[in-house]
Amino acid sequence: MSKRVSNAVRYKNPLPIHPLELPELIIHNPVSWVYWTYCYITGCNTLQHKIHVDIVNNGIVHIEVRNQDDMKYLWENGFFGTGQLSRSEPTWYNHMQSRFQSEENGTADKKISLEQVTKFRRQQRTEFKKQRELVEAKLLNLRKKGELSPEEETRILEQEREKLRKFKDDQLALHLLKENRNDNLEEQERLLIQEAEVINENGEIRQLESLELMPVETLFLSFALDVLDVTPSDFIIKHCMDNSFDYTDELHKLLIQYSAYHHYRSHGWCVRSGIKFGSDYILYKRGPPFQHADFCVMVLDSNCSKPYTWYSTMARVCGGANKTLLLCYVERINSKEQILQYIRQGHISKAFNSFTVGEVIYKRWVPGKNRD
Amino acid sequence: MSTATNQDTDLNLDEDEVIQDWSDISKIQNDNPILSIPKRGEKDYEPDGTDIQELLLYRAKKAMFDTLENSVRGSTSKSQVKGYYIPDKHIAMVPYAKGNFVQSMGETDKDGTLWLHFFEFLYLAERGTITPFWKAYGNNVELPLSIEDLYSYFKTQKEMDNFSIYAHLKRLGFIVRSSDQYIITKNNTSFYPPMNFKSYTIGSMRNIINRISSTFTYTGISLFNGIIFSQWHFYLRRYRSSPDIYESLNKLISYHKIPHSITDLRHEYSSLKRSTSNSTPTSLHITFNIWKPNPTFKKKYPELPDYQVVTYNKNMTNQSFPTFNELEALFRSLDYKFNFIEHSSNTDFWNKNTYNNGVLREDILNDLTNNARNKNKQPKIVTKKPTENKNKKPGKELPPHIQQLKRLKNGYRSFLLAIMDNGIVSFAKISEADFGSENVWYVPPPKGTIGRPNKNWRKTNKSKDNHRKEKEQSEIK
Amino acid sequence: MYRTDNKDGLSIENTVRTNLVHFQNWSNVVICEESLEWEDRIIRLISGIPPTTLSNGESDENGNPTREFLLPISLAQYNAEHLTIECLDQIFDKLCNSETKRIILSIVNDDGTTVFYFVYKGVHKPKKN
Amino acid sequence: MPVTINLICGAQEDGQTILSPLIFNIDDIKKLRDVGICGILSGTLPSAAQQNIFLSVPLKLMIEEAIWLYLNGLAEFKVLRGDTAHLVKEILDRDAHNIHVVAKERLERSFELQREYKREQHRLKLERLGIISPETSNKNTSDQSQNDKLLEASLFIETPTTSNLLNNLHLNHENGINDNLLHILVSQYSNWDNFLLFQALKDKGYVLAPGGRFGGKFIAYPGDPLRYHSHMVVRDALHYKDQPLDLLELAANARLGTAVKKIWVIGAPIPTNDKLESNNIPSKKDVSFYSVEWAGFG
Repeated sequence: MSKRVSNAVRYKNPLPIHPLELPELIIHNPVSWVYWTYCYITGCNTLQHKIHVDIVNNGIVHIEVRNQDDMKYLWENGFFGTGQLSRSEPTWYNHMQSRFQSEENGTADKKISLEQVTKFRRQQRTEFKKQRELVEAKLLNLRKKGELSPEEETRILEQEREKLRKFKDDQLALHLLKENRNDNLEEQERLLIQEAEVINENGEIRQLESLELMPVETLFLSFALDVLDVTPSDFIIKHCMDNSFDYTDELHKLLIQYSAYHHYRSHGWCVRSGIKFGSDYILYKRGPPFQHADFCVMVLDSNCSKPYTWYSTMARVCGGANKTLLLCYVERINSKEQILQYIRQGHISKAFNSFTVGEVIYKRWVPGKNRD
Repeated sequence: MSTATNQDTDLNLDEDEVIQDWSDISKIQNDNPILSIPKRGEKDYEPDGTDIQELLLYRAKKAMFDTLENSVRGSTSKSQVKGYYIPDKHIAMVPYAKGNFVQSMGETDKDGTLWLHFFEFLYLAERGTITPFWKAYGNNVELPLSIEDLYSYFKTQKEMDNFSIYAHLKRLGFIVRSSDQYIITKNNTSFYPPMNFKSYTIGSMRNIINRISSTFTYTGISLFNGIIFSQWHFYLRRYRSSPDIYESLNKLISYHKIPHSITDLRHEYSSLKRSTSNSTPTSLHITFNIWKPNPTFKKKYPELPDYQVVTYNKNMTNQSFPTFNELEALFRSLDYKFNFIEHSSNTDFWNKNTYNNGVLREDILNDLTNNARNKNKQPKIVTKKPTENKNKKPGKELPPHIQQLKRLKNGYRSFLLAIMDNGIVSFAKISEADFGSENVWYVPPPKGTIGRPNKNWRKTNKSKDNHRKEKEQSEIK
Repeated sequence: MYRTDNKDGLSIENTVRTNLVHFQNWSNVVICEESLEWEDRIIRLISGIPPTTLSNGESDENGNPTREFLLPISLAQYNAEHLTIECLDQIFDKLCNSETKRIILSIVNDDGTTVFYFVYKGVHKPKKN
Repeated sequence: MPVTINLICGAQEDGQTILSPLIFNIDDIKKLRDVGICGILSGTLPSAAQQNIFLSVPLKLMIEEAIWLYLNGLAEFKVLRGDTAHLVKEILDRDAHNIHVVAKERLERSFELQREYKREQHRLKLERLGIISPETSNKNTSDQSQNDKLLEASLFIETPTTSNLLNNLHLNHENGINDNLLHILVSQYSNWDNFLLFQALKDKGYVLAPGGRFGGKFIAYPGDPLRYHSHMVVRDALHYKDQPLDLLELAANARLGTAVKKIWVIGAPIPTNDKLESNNIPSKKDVSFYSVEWAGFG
């Protein structure tokens, strides 16, 4: 019970944009009027700061929020994003923290202490520095001889950097192996690597987890709510279209995926990825802590006709998970050229006005259960 | 091979995993009408080379083939009903029809001769209810036909598939009739009132309005989108509640408007009737109307069907699953007991909203009753039945958020897709849905009540549309 | 294998490795040296030892789980890396030894999750129970 | 002795159309079962006509089954071309009276046998009850007409499963199938790649059945489905080189497989360099299979 109450407090706001909280208006008191008006005028729904996102693009775009407070904020205000090392809410850091704490208190059987790791890390740093000095000396030597063109220097520098990096890896692995020869070697090793990566030189836990946003979430947060430090047209043009101006299949897919996402979000659903069910989205009425998702959504182009087995598989998967399969058909009602032009001119809302959704529920039906 | 079990949700207990233990067949022969569905049997994981497994398999096969061999089709000469195939028309006639099937199958002419569609004829022949003959040269030559003969008269795969689906549903006790073919006269049963002159003029007025509004099949594209979806948005507007924010966000993506009520349905119908360009070509159309088993069924004045069936062969390379436009066309062509309408479980309601050949069904039933009374006979058809409210306790409405979830999960108009896969028949229910006219956003409780959130978070979100309904419901309370 | 602070440009192999080490508790996770060039991309397997024996998996004489091989692949909402049967054949041919019966397909999604599926070469029986 | 598969060819505007292959003879069905071809029984079982679990002839074959039987010399096609009804009419025109008489005689013979049998049964029953003594039995004429009436009413008129008439037609007209017809058959309901998958799995000893309800082309059993659970759901054949896996589809099927304990199998015939094959029946080609299931974590 208390958990639900605290959840109700924690997840009070369904969106990262909060409504204005105005003071109470007392009719007979003119001061209260003035104060109210003042609050209204100065008040603003906008976030104090824009949330920073890092966009990693190696063929596939990954959008990450790495600031701890921002991660928490986006999760708590509408369940946006997924912790990369957690089931959904980014809780990895807290797990690590409590694990190390309990180890320090001696409650868990100590496999390795924080100090040990810290010691290794320091050793490692010293050795690494030594190596780096060697490299620098080598370079200096070459330069003095005057045998280097700037291009060559860059090349060698790159080579040496790569070597150093490799040294760092090997060094770490070797050290840990050497120092810990005992019965349960493998387990030790695992923990050592894991923890060595987790603890920094000052003995603090490093945050390895970031909150990853789906492209549609990123669009929603930047375009509809304007809480990210990326603009929607930049995001679409630079990251999703690779600056090309063709109406590609990929662009079309992104646009219809977003149309569906926005449609459900804006009617109050908490929309999350349905990858585990092989579907595009699942819909929660409020959010994961409150109840199971009731719907699985597949987003389809309105002209789409899949092989029958596709529908049959999806209906079975959903049926097995007690969810209703919703086929969300998105229809393009403006020409491709027109939409491209809207995007180019930064009229993102007009681009999305060019889509309309229609919905169909697909359910297996058993005659014997529907006879009487 | 396929069956109806009530184990739908449990994937492990699916149709094909219900072991076909043919030794159980004795339990379900015709004289024992209560079907005992064989238990989920103990099948093995894989062949293990043991004798006992061999023996079990041998027995299973033997039981199956013994049953097939001993199950002979036909009837005694006393109960024999002769049916005659008419090749030119690909139908059959039964001059002296008797038996339960007459009530719901075929068409009976003034002389009492029963005319059957080919699929009905074959179905009855296959169960041994009628004896099929080829009749030539008047009554002089009667050639008895075999099942193999009859199958060779199928013209297309579609026809053969339709037959299998028909037989599948019939065996389960449904009343099934063709929705698009007729032999003698087309008995038309419709939810929609006929278009007479008067309603035509009214209709055409309405039509103009509809045409204007149908330009916007998609609802409310706001002119203010430009502001809402700009970086100035939250500087220019002040939102005092989350619902307000949602309201402005949900103007972006338009959605298809679909009928939710009787009025909506009739509007759509009358506007579609007049616009000719509206029939989207589709390979699929409604093939069967089906009714749940009903002893008072009248084939001349049927009620609206409980379901409508579209048949589909998943393996035919020239058939493909309908696209959204084709699905829409199918939804628009539906004419059945729209079970999403309120009171849809009420017989009287449907008698007031069904037209048999253009005449209100209620009037037909009254006439029949009166005629019967005049002749001092028992009324044949009971007009006033106690309202069927099996599952609903009157006066106990479900809370709004549950009602909403039901609407969302069941959708609106629906048809059954019967899928044929090489002799295996299965079904899917395909429904129109409308998430665009429902809002499920969370309304935070007013300040100070956070400690007791339960009461308030039931009262979800209201779009203006829903507001009225929910108000009514709270008044009922 | 050490992870730098600069996360940009992280390879998909590293993403899978991090997931295995820090979320799934695998040990000895390494990115394999052998690589296969396939349609403008370089395919590398990842190998490691799961914390407990996986289903249908094998264990050594001490009952400890044996090494598994993983194939990383990206999936996004609006595009995905291609994986054909031909490509799988090549991977088993070039990147696996002849005893490898299965690899674990590791799908890295653009929603922050990685999901894992066994892919057996040839026709394989399902779990008995 | 190969079994007989009925192939009804309808004529449609846009060329030839062939209906699902059917088998009516129960002995044939038995033979097929022993080589792992099960088909699907699809006709009403007259003794239990109100259910769909146990059905009777005709047996519907998957196209792949029919082709496999044919190519392995286990079946021949009885091709019923065009409008059989039309042919029946021709025969009747020629020989109506005779056929009528023969049919009538056959029925009368069956009746005579039944009468004899039933009288005998009746007599034995009376004897057992001690109502009559064995000597007098046949001479007792009281109630005879009443009994006869009952007896006549209870005579059984069978609707036969198989047709004599069609056998005649078949013999008189075109016999067998040609490559062209085979190609039409395959392209109408499936494709050669699916057949190659079917064949490869059949060679591995699997028994296959239609898999639409499980989201696949086939489901495969390790032996007779009467005795064994199915092991896998087989997807429609993929194209070896240029049909990438749909990863969402994979995720869905893997999840489904876990729930129903069936592994998801995908396969593609490996293309050969033989450029001439396109017109012939690609009867043997290696198929590369993969089996997919959820790994149990992540």
